[in-house]
Amino acid sequence: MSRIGVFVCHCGENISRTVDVERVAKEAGEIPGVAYSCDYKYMCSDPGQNLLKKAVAEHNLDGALVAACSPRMHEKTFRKAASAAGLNPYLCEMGNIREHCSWVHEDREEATAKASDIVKFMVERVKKGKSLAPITVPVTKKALIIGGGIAGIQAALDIADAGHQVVMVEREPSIGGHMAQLSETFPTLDCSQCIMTPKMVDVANHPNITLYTYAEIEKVDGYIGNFQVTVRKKARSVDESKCTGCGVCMTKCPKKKIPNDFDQGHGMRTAIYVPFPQAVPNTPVIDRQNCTMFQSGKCGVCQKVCGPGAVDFEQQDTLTVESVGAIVVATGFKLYSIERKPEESAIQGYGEFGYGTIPDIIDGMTFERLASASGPTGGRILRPSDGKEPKQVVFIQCVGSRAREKGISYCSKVCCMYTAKHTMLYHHKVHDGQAYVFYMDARTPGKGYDEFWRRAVEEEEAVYIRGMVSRMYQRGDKIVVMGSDTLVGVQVEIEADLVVMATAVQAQDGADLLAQKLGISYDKYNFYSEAHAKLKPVECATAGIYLAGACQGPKDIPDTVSQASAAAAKVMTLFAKDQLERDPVVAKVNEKYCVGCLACKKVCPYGAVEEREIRDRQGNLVKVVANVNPGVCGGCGTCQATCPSKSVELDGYTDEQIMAMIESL
Amino acid sequence: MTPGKKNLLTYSYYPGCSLHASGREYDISTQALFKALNLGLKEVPDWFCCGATPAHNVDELLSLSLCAKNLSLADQVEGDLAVACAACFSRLKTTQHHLKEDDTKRHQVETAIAGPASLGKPVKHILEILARDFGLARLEESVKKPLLGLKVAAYYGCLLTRPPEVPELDDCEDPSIMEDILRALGAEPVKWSHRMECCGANFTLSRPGVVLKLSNAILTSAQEAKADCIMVACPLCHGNLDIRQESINKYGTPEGSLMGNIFGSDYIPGSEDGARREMPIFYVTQLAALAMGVPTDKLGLESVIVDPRPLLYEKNLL
Amino acid sequence: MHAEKLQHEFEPKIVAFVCTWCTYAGADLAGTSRMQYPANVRVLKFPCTGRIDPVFILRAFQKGADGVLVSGCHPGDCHYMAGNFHARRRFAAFRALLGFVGVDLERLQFSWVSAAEGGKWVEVVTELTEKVRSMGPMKEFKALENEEQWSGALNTPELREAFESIT
Amino acid sequence: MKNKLMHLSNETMNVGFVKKVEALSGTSVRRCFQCGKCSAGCPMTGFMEHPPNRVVRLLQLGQGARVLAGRSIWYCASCETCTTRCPNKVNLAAIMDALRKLSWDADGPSKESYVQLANRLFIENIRTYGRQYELRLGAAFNMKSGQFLKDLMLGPKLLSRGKMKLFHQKNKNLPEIEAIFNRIEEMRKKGEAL
Repeated sequence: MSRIGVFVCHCGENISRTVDVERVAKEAGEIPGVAYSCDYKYMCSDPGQNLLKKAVAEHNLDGALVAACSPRMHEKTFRKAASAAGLNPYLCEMGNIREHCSWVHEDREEATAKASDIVKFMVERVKKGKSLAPITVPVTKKALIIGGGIAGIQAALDIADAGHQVVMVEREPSIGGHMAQLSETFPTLDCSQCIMTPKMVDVANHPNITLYTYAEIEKVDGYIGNFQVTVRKKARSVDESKCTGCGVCMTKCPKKKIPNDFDQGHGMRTAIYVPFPQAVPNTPVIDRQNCTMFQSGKCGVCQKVCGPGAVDFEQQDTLTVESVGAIVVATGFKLYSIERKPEESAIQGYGEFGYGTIPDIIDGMTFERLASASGPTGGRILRPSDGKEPKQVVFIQCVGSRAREKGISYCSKVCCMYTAKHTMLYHHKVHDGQAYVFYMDARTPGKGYDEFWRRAVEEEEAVYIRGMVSRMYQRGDKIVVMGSDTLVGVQVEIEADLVVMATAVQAQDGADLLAQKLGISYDKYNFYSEAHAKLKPVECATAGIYLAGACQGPKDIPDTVSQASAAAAKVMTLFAKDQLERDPVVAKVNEKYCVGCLACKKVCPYGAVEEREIRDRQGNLVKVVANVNPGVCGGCGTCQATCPSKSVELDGYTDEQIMAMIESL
Repeated sequence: MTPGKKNLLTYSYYPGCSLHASGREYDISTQALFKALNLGLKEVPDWFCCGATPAHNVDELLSLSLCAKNLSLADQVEGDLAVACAACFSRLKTTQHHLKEDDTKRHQVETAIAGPASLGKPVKHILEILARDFGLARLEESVKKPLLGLKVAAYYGCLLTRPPEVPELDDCEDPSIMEDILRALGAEPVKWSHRMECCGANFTLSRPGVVLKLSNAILTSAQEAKADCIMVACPLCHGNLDIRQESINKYGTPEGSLMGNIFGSDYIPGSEDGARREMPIFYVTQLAALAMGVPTDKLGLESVIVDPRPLLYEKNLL
Repeated sequence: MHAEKLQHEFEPKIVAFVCTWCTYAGADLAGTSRMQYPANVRVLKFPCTGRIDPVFILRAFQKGADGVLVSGCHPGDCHYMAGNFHARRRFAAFRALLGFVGVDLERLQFSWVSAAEGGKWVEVVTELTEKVRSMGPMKEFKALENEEQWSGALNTPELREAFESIT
Repeated sequence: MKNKLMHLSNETMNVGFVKKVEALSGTSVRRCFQCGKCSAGCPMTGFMEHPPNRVVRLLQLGQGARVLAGRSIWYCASCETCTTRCPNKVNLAAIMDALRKLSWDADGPSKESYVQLANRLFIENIRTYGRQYELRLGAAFNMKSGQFLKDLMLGPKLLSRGKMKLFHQKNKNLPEIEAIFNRIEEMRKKGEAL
């Protein structure tokens, strides 16, 4: 016979106002197996916890039920108290008679009856409970950073400076990400490259950072503290260990007219190239699609001119496995392009803006490159079609964003500010030009942000027009912009020389595939989901994986850097311990009954189930059974509900416990 | 003025056009009140129109110049400049404010009046003189016949307080100077909503319909607050609330009709049956003088259109 | 102010099987928001709807429940990534089976209630309670309960020994 | 004019006009962020086709002509409520003054003639008599506006109570007033003042 203690909390008056707590305690005392029951004003208070501890000792209790608030509130508190009294913490449970009872019912009789029922079935649960011990797992104190933009760089430097090893994996040939593409940054207008490149160099030179560029994540195994990550290093065709970065290959390459992605296709590069002069590492890569050698087998000029002999046409992709304890995902964003897109695009397209067929309608990032001193125009604002300086520039905000029926309902967050910045840059560079901005709302929360926007309007003379653009078309060398000013209530028409659209910030291409490899969740826009929007904004629901920057949702640089440092801090917190403890709510296989059908393996979302062969002493195979790796098991219990022979059991939620609860009803 | 007896304070006085015409009772009662309080009041000789709203509406320079010239005329008379009309007060103060702030404008004005702009003389509204210079305590002491039981809605209108940096009379959104004076006089100021709303004085000539609409709202609000009467400190407000009260209560023709064109009215005010009780409109100086025991024939009560005397009889104040 | 409480002839017993991450938290939210709903429901917490075995539902009906509610995370929001999808497939099949054996499927409801949907929890519970109340008590499985009393006798030491001997 | 399609370009935006308004009023129209507080508190919004905030908005877009074509500016009561409450200290009352002056100078393309007429007569009165001569003002207005019977019933009441005088008052400073008018006209001719 069990000896269970039941403690009914008044929660001040929160519970006792509608529930007759004394009666609940009294009825609890009559349940078979309950050795002690009482009620108390505040169970969670110090005296309340002491009451529990004392009762455990005095009445020799082997289980405790605290009927109070939600276990989400105080389960930890009472388990700690129970543990201090020598009771196994997993034999202390909570009955929720506040959120699920006293607060939602008015009738005292009904509420009291319900509270008594809750106590009754929870007591059954405690009766059938088992003593459990927390699971410990070792921690590999090495972090993987996926993405080498400002978020990844910040997180990597923070973790590496704390003395831990860091592996950074970047898909592109150079780290730097989007921030390296920007001209100047709001709200201070300091030069993006000037503040970015030193950090890039720091990453390359840091003794604790191993940098893989032109590389992708192939596979992720393991769990918090113990991930095995397979990295695919794509064939660069240039041996990084030999290349000195002299750049002769690039000057000699005969293919010189390849649009450079870094300049949004508006600058040209060679087939062997570094994306931009300050690239880190400064090692070129051969773009095999465009290289004559790879396409026709004739050329090889780069190889001939390379002094150290670094060019290697035979190079193959290589796979490297890294063991890490934590992962920071910092894969950033991409900008929506209004070009007609394949079916999978989240946005339905903007035919009314010409689907990207009008050359002088560009996106914000292209404008950044035009305004950048290192850009294709050397920092002069010249329009793509004919290289003329535009005198009338129309900026359009919310292209793709906040257009629920076009596909994206969220606000891209950075556009209001960067458009204001663009109007300023334009005004600084083209004094007799006029900038117009079509906007729906100017959203400028942030330190110094609204002031910045107002400066664009009041001092830099940008004409802001509250309304959207319906259609744009080419007339001669002008773009006719048909918009409206809702403040006046008229249609507005502007003959623009250049149109800059603040297109939506979207998740990176392949963000969903990476999430599937990592086992983290993502929303319908492929942005990664944090564990809690407010209180766990950098953690993933999957332990040991953290988020930094725009891969989670649109973010500006200050927010990105803050989150990256926060993610680094979380990683360091994890690395502060040698062993990890976690709740023992994991599945266990009863090998005796297991028939090895492995239905559980198919449904396990964590890949925690493995096959295990049972052999006799002679080494003959007796049978194959399922085996659950407790370090990987997340504790959902799907395997147990699936198992046809009922030979898997989830600790803490066993069939026996649940049946007992149901039967007590 | 009692000969031989020295005045407590002496003021120069700019009455303004209205006080010599439609607002004559304001002038009469101001003179009587100042005499009763032993305050000197000497009218600026040959003052001329300040230009009021129409001048600054279309020609700010003209408006500033007219006021600047009047200010230099006032310099010839001893004492701070007392102004009774809120519009004149506002224009004179605005002129001082603008010309002190803006050198270009001052230079233009000085060219226009062919002489230096005189900006030094304090321009004071009657309310300011009563509540501050003379003082509320002394005012209360001087009361001979407290206005007990008289519920008064104090109406500020636009120009006494707005814009705040110009008149510097009181809080621009929640003034209390008129209520303070009323309390000192023994009357009961009521709380009401429309004490700072515009009466539409600018349109009294051109678009009386506007005046009817706006003034109607003010009268309605005062009545809802159970006021016996309204107290004003501006002849234009008075003109609208008093002279046009009968039209507000009874008449009105729809905009655009033949009748409307001929009668110049484009609004039908709210009270259909003309059942609203007539609401006497007092000048602050009339009520103050009454409380000081000035003989009733010196208050100009007979000049007012909505006869206040029945109310005063009812309250035993006559 | 209090409306006169309606007296019902029949108060159904509703058992809710909910996942701890979404619906349980959603019910907590209904509590912290002080929403009101019928007191007929008894909430049993599971880590995930994926853990809920159809047998539990049968057992609940057998043991006197007049209505059963199963509620978890919205598709795609599962804390364990896919548990609720497995649950959805399982219950789609189970419903058909239950219908086949003659249980009025109105008594069994599945729903997705997220941690943010306190209001939806109240709606779902209220609706099901009203519905089941109007249907009257569930009688179908009560006979089965008696049969099981008999079959329960299978658990004899002899049988257990025989069972244990199976490897 | 009110709903006509608006072309925006360096040519169609009359920035010069806006600069004039800003110089006359001493306030910047760009400071306005269109919160609408002015229109919310304006006693005259109901009479205007462009409420005060839209007047500023049109100026921001260099559309002075649209403003002047309407009667909004002439329906401003100069009550200063907008100026007092503006969160950006846009002196809208002064902007209205400036617009009326510019309209007045251009001999007003406005639809609103009564207010213009009243203002004109008022100022003429000052020039002629030094002080307002209300009887003449009213009579002249009624004659010129064609509203012959307007406020006719008030006349006897006012006269009988001494509130309106049959004759104007004499003023020694009349020559000086005339001189002020002349000097201002002179300055404008020379371009020394707006």
